[in-house]
Amino acid sequence: MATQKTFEQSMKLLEQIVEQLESSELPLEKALKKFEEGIKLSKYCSEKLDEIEKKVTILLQDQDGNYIETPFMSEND
Amino acid sequence: MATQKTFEQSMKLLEQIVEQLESSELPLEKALKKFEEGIKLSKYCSEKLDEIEKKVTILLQDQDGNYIETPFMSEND
Amino acid sequence: MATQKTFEQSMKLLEQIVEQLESSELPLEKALKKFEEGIKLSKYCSEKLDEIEKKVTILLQDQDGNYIETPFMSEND
Amino acid sequence: MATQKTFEQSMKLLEQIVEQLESSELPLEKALKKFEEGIKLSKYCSEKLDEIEKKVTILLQDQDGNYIETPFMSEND
Amino acid sequence: MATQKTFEQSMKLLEQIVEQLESSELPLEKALKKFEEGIKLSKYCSEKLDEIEKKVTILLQDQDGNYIETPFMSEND
Amino acid sequence: MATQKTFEQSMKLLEQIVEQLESSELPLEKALKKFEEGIKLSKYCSEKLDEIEKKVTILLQDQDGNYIETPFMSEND
Amino acid sequence: MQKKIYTVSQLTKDIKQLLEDSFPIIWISGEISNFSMPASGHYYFTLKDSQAQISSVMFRGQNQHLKFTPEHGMGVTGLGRISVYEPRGTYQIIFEYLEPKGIGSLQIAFEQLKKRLSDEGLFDDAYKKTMPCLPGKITVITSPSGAVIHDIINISKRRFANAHIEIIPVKVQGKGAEKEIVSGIKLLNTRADSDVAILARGGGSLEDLQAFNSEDVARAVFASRIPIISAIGHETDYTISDFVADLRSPTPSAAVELVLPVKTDVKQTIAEYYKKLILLITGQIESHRICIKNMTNQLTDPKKRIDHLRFKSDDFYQRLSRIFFKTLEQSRERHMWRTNELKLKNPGMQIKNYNNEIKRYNEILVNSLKSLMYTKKSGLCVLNGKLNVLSPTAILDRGYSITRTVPDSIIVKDAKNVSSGQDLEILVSKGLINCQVKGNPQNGNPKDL
Repeated sequence: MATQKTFEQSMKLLEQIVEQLESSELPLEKALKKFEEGIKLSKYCSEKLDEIEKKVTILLQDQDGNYIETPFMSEND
Repeated sequence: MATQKTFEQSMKLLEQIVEQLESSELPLEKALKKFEEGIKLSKYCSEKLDEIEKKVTILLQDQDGNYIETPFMSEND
Repeated sequence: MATQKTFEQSMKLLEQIVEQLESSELPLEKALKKFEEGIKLSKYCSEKLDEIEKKVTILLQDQDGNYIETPFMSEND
Repeated sequence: MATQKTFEQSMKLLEQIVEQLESSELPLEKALKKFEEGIKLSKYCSEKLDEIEKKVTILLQDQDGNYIETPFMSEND
Repeated sequence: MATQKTFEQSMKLLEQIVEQLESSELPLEKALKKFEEGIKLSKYCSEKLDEIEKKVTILLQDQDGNYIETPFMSEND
Repeated sequence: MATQKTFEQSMKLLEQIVEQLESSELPLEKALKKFEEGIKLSKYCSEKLDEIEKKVTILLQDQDGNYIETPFMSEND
Repeated sequence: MQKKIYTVSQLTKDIKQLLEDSFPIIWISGEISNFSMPASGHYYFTLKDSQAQISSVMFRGQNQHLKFTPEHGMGVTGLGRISVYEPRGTYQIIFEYLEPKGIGSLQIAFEQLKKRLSDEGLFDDAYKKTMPCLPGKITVITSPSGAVIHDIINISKRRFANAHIEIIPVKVQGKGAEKEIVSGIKLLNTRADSDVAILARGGGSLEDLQAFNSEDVARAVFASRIPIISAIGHETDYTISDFVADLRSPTPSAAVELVLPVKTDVKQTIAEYYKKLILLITGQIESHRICIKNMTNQLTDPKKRIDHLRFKSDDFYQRLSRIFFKTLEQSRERHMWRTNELKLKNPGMQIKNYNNEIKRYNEILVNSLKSLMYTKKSGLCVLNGKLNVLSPTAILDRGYSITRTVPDSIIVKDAKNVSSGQDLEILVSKGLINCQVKGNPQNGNPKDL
């Protein structure tokens, strides 16, 4: 998906939304939209973190359990 | 519907109607018309608020509870 | 008497009749006719008031109870 | 005597007759005739008044039944 | 003598007869005649009066019984 | 001799990765990748240490003049 | 023949060339006097004997390697070259090497070989190979007997228990040692399965270490593709091999330390990196989490606004209803007031007035007629009375009577006027007598009667 933003972009967006909501008196409907967007971004970022944390956990389990053959393969591919 | 006013516009209109009714003594029928209009606006605003509050509540519940698959899909559609 | 008259117009007419009855010594039959007219106007106004009150009551009940779909339709019709 | 006469005309006539009878000494037969005429007029006027009074009473009662019961009774009693 | 005479004419005649009887020494026959005539006139007038009284009573009773009771009766009784 | 090279490179890389993660605020996704790489490197290096076979040998020439690696018994052992 | 005239510079240049070409490098011996060492670290002194003296210098780069410090009055033998310093027109010897007087030819040979190899560049750092940080296999070229190999094995075990050590046994002194060392190094490179080699020998005299000062060994070391550490003799002993080797170790045991890491240290380093990696990534995740949480908390804004707007909207609604009901109430009051007014203005009063009027008229009518009737009645009564008084029949009461013909009612005054049988009526006081004439009436005067 082309619009799949990175975590950092999402965080930046979330920050902007927080600032917008904080600073300017947005019309209610717009504020709702922004809020909705913010919640979605927050969720998205949170999930992304979960995902990454899970990945980290798996990596660490692998470390203790399984054997990894070629550490540089991934880099060269 | 083209005349679907925003919440802010509706509130402004409602305020103007209240002020008109308060400041000047209108003939009964005119007052009725204004009153009717005002009640409709008030109803509209009230419902809009309910709607928005519901949305916010759902969003907040979602945040704590459920999983949302594609946070940016809805935006692009 | 046409029913198209507004409450205010009817009240004005009623006032005129009262004045006529007050000021000039009308022949009895004319006075009776005026009086009759006045009573009818008064009745009409009274009904008009009841009607408006009923309308308002319904409007206010609607507000608390039922849902109204398109608040601005009536204004555009 | 034609019934086309208005109440006021009848009263006028009655007054004239009364004056004639009162002021000058009429021949008996003429006086009787005048008397007869006067009584008839008086009867006619009286009936007319009753009729009007009834109408007024009905109008007043019609207005809303109990509002003012019998405006004349109290005054005449 | 015709009955077309009015009450007043009859009274006048009666009066003349009385005067004639009073003033001149009429031969008995004439006097008797006059006298007879006078009696007749008197009777006529009296009847006339009764007749009128009756008529009035009827007129007044006609009116509606109680309004004017019977102004003549009471006095004549 | 190849393994010796990669061990060295791996250690160097591992050190660099740690430094990168330490010094700069890498985007999360990149940081994860670096982390993954680092974990793999650390695993790899750790394994490499144990991979070396413990032995003390001596090269002795057989009758044909070929050198044969044979266990060396230290006098002190 | 034309006279050649030199400039000072030309002459000095020619002298410089002459001197420096004639004495490129020479051994010279003499006695040191006026020795000084300024901050630069170079040695300045005069070398003299009983008849002559020459200015001398030994630069820091060279004097560092001296195993002794020169002093005033010391007899020395040194290797140097003549150098002319043109700006001052002086010459001096620049020493490469110095040693106390009385050293043997072995030493001289050593120095000469060292010098040669050095000039060839065999000692250059550019050729020095780097040591592996974790050698998979270490070859030790040394004597399989003796303390050296045991020390090496023991230290290796201590540092890296599972180290792979291979020994290429060689003679390290005496006849044939040179050859064996050279072929050992060649064997090392032929097999090419080691990561590093240690060329080792215990301490000994210059003669004992002779094999390691040989040119063949030096060249074999230089030629090796596998890095070689030299670990020969004691810390103070230098051999040519030491200079050529990729790394010089002061002692054989120190060579192991140079080439073999302590396994637990490496393990610890890796573990530290590993820990740091986890710490860093989890730290980053955690800080992002906190950041998200903070931002999300800051997001819960609209509810407050909704509450506020609801208040506002409700207020409008209430005001609206209040005002409108007030308007309605006022309209009702207005209407009621007007209606009352209307009712008060009803035609009742008029009707009452008319009624009174009619009543009055009726009374007048009746009274008028009554009085008229009364007048008429009384008039009639008077006339009746008078008439009665004047009645001609009044005299009848006194006994008179009146006789009249019937039906003509002619009063009979003369009897002649009647005929027999004629009907007459006689009026008396009370009543009327009907009668018939019986006979012929007589004429006469009533007076006759």
